[in-house]
Amino acid sequence: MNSDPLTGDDAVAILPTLVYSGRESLPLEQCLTIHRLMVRARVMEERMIKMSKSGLGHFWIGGPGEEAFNVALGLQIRRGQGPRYDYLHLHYRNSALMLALGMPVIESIRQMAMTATDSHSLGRNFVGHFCKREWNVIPVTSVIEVQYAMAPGTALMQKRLPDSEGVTVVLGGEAGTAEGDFASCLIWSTLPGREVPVLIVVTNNGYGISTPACSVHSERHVVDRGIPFGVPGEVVDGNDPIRAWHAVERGLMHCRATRTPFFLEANVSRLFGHSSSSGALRDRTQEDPIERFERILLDEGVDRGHLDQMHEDAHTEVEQAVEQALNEPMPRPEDVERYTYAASRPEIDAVYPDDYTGLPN
Amino acid sequence: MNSDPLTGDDAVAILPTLVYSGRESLPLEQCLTIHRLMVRARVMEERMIKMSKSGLGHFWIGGPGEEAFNVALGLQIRRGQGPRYDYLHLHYRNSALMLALGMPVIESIRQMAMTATDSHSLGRNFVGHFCKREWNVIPVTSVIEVQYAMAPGTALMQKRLPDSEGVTVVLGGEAGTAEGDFASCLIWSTLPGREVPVLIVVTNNGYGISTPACSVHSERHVVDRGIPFGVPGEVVDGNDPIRAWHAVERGLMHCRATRTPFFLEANVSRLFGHSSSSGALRDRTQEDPIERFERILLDEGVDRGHLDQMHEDAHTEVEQAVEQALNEPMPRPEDVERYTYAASRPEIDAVYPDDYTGLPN
Amino acid sequence: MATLVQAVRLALHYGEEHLGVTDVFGEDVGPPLGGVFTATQGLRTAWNSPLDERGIIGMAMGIAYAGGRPVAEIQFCDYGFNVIDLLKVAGNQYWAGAGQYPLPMVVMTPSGSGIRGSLYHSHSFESWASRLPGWKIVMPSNALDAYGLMLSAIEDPNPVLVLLPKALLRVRGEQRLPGEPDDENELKERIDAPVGEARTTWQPRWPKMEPYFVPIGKASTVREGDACTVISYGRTLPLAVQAADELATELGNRAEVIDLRSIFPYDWKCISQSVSKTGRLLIVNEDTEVTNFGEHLLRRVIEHHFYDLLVRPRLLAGKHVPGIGLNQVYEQNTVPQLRHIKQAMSEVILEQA
Amino acid sequence: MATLVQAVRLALHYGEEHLGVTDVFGEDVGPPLGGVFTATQGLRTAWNSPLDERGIIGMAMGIAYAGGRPVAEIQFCDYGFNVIDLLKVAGNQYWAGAGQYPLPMVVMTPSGSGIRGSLYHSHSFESWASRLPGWKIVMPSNALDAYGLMLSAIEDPNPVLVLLPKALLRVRGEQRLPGEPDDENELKERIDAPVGEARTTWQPRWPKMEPYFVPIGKASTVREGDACTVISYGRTLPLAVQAADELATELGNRAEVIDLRSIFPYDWKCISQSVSKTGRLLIVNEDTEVTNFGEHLLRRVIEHHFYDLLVRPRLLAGKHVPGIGLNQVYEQNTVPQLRHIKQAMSEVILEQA
Ligand SMILES: Cc1ncc(C[n+]2csc(CCOP(=O)(O)OP(=O)(O)O)c2C)c(N)n1
Ligand SMILES: Cc1ncc(C[n+]2csc(CCOP(=O)(O)OP(=O)(O)O)c2C)c(N)n1
Ligand SMILES: [Mg+2]
Ligand SMILES: [Mg+2]
Repeated sequence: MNSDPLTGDDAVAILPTLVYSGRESLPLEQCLTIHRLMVRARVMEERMIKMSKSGLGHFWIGGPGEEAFNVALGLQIRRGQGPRYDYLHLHYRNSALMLALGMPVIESIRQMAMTATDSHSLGRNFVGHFCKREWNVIPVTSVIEVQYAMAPGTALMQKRLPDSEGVTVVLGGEAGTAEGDFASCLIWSTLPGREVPVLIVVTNNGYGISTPACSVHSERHVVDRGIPFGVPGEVVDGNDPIRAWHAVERGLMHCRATRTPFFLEANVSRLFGHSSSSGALRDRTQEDPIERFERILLDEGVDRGHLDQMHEDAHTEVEQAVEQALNEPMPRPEDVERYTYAASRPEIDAVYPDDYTGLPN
Repeated sequence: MNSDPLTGDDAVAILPTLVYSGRESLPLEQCLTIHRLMVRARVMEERMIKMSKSGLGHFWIGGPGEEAFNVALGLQIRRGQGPRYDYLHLHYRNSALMLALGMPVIESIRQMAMTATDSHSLGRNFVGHFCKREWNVIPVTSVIEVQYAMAPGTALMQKRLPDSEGVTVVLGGEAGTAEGDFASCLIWSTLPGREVPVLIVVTNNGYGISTPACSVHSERHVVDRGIPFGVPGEVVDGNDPIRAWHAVERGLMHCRATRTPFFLEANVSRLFGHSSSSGALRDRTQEDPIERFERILLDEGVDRGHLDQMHEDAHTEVEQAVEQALNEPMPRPEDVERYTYAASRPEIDAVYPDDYTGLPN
Repeated sequence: MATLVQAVRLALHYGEEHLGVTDVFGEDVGPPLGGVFTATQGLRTAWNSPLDERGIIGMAMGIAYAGGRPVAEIQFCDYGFNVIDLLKVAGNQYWAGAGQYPLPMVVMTPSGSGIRGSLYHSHSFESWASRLPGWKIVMPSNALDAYGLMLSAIEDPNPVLVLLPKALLRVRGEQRLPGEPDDENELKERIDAPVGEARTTWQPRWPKMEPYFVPIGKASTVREGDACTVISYGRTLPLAVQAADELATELGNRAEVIDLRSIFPYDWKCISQSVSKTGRLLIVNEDTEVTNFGEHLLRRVIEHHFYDLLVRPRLLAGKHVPGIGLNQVYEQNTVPQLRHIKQAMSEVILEQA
Repeated sequence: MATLVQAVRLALHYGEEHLGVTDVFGEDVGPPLGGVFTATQGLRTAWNSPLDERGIIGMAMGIAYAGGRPVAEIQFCDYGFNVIDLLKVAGNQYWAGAGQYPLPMVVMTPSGSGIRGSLYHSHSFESWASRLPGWKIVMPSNALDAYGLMLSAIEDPNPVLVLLPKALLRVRGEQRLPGEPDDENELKERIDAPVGEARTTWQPRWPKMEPYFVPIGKASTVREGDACTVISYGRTLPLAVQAADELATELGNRAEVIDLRSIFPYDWKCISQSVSKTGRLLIVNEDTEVTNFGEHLLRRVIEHHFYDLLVRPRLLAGKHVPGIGLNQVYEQNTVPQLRHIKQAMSEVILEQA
């Protein structure tokens, strides 16, 4: 019996085999870790969809369908605070990545429930809009693509550190690449002699809300956008955690070692449509990366019972988290102005040396 | 004796030869037309630089060094009003193009002198900021790159016209391509099944004000930016009017015939620095396209005297224009609010059915 | 009766058929969705754009230059802030070119709070928009006005921005649009796209709409009174009306409530006459309170009616904070709600002159 | 004495050496030019960016997130309008993340008219900027304030926007900056880059500057008086002072002139006390007059001092037109000039209470 490398929990008996996808493989133990994280993410998201429908939240958006890629990426992030660690400029479909980093489920649920204990935003932001400074997670904004304009900045600071392998990872959808900020990211990451270590990720789910990607993209692959700037890239089946793992590894390695950018495009699914605004109904035409991965694991001899147990455990964990979160305090009226300004000093700011206190008086 | 095909003026005896640049050539007659236009543009710009220095204007910016390319382009434009004719989204270095279209010198001088007779802007805009609706010349703005966001729009209307060969031409410098609008132009010009006939031109003079292009561009050629979008392109020596002519011809032909975009990058000179703000001093390190062309023409047997005559004629023409413009009326205080709103109707706008008349009252 | 968003759709349809509209476009504006609020379902000229607001405004300008009549949508006004420069340019092209190029383009965008939109779907836009010379800006608060102002926006040869109050989009009007069928279910059946499979083959069966223009720059006095003047528009307008009605019952004092409808140009005559009559003024909107369009109106009133005012005039607006949080405690305490409006109104009415 | 732009440069140098500034960057900010107004010549950390304002602001945010202290320049505020969304985001990140990420970044940009800048080099920015909650915004009108406000901007852990009046950049201060050499030629020789060839090898010889902080939110009363209160900043401030001085001589009435210096937060105490004393108010700026920051100040004054005002308070601002034309007849008749300010001031002073 080994224990889960991430959580220390006891896990199933480990079969000392490699699981293959084409020529690439991962140890089964690792596959089970990945699977467990994918399932936890899924169960959590599905529960949050339910919350949005039962009035325990106003809006849902998230990452069901992107678990394979997000877990593969999350597990390879060097987590910590400051430029020696990796920076994460996420968008709103990265809950599985956050769980892979080690975020407890309840952190997401709290944001969904808009509690005062929501550490990401004090009940202010939509679910999936993470912010976690101790892990270099930059606040997610709903404004599409602005994260791509910021990413070269954190990467520049990382590049300047001697002997550092910290890199910046920026993620967004394929439709968003039409915004100028995406081009800015390519330009600012490749200034001659001042290239910076950014892993530029585009998760391509084939849609921007209702608009099919094929109707607005003339590029064969979005990753071709890197060609003029000499940014190497790769398109990966993001629904396959084994291939995703290695593509991410190559991309991160490139950035860590060469201190220059790499572009990764991951084809992923969108299992519940765009968001609760479009109904958050299960879309059966989309491939489910968990079902697919489970078929592979079953083929490798993993017990159906083990897989089912993961789902059950996740449900239990998520239900407990929901129950707990719903009993936590809510933000109060006086929170409206809180955290508008970071504390300065009276010699520097005579009006707001501490926080915002309403119009000057 | 032939006469100048553009102006109808008598010209020198025409030697029935072709002038070659590498494998490409143009009839000598046409070369002399081009030369004359280049010279007129240069003399006009130099005179306007002088005006800016002697206080007869506040600011100068313009196109000395870009005459070869601009004339080659201007002479191939289908001039007129409305989508059957070509649309021109210019920047501020296209005076030679405007002269090639047939603009009288005095129109530029008037803008430099900020007279009320300045038809482009009523003495409002900087020199070189042309606007001429009867020739589809969209108002030039100093705001870099916005013209690239607008160009697909005029081209879309052209594409919809049956049996039309009208195309849209958009121009700007290489530094400006870092703005997102440049990427937008590529994206919106190539929407699958909705490609539009835009000739996307970048005149690469190697600088954005003081910043060397090589310090901020990782692309080998700016024209490579078209690759991901499948936009065919070409880099041309824009200081060679013969090569420029044919490159423009290929580009325009492509757009006219296929109703899809083409990308042309022209390497050009910047003979007087960025603008009068940087002194407008002659930069002797830069190749002068007129001197170069004159060497070729002399080699072909053209009379030095003829070339000199062109300069002399241009000086005379420009001096007369300056003299006239300076005697023309200036805008008046009541012009401040004029042309804020186009005339509507009282049933549609109860406050400003005609033009702006100050705050509502 | 048609909802506000149905009225917009009917106006766009009328615009396509009779006023020369050539393109209705923006993110998710075309089939299958027809706009995130359904404003553009079934329209003949509607198409989906790339996710690029700068491209959208640029494209609209280009279309307008070349003789088209575009109506472009910014999906939420919250996403229009990366294109203020192009909006400024669109507003100045007629002026810059000394009257050569009018730019007949319409931009429509949902504005304001009230849909639990959190930080990035709760912005107001009218104060920003009012700083764009060369633009006309309207903001209807009911279906009929939305229909009439949209038609005027399309007809006007200048750039016109139509701000649609997010919170009121699904509110039914109280007056029939000219041409609207009597039965609202019939309307729905004819022009609302069905959900699911049926949508792919669906075609709208448009009622025969008639022209109806609400002039830009014309306010509407929705309650007459002499106890005070209340100026509002958008989401806060119906709340102001409700507050006025409640106070009329409770205090017996009738406030005059003006639906401004046009942000620029605004109906100065209407404001001026009402303030002259009442001597008391309350301006209500939900945009942030520093450099707020209501402050402009207040300044104009001070300029012309300082000595006519019986008591201190007031502005009730949104707080100057970085955003509106999702938990409703934020929205309730950030932008004016019924209770705030009623409170402010009764203070203005009751203050001793 | 140092010019305003030299003071900015000296402050940035002090910031690099003592306050942890890691990057001074923007279009043409690095060698050889050192900024189109020379504000960044010779600075150790100055570098040239691509021509992309969105990239500039994004980069500054990224640097600040990762522990750097960036000072980014937008070459002219006229070119900041395509990045309002990112400025908004920068202003809300601390709030959005519930206090996790302070964003210590400075953006500086020349603002206002007065350099014959035509349509796109004459914009004012303070009214726009004042609508960005989470930002602090300052606008010095002389060299010493520029030095002291720039140092405060760098020290403050929040995003701070430094608006530099275009028209005053080359104006010499009347007070010595702490550390500035006595002889202005010496200063020039030490810190102004030579023209031509010499520039390529030139190194500045920085004087040993000393710290000096002008607190953000602190106005400066530059003329005391009780005939009226005049609030201004930037280009119009020295004109207001001159007008006040001339009127003091001509009429014998002394206006109190307040240089606001900080747009947000502003020094309400100073304004309030002065208005309480004088009962007369004139606000002067050159931004366009619809939804103008001066209208906000006027609203605050109305809110707190309506019954203290002896005569109608006034705002003198720029006209609501699409641009400022190049021919000086436009500028002279679009934004307040000395004669307009003097006229308005004498009206406020002389109006019968
Ligand atoms: C600047 C901006 N414009 C528009 C929107 C509205 N919007 C939210 S998500 C979305 C589609 C995004 O598609 P994509 O980038 O492919 O990401 P996906 O949701 O498919 O993962 C749009 C248009 C926005 N949030 N921000
Ligand atoms: C949006 C914007 N940012 C900055 C400027 C200031 N500016 C004017 S010209 C220029 C350089 C342009 O370089 P390039 O695009 O190569 O054109 P060139 O002048 O070399 O022909 C800059 C930065 C501007 N006009 N617009
Ligand atoms: Mg997508
Ligand atoms: Mg250039």
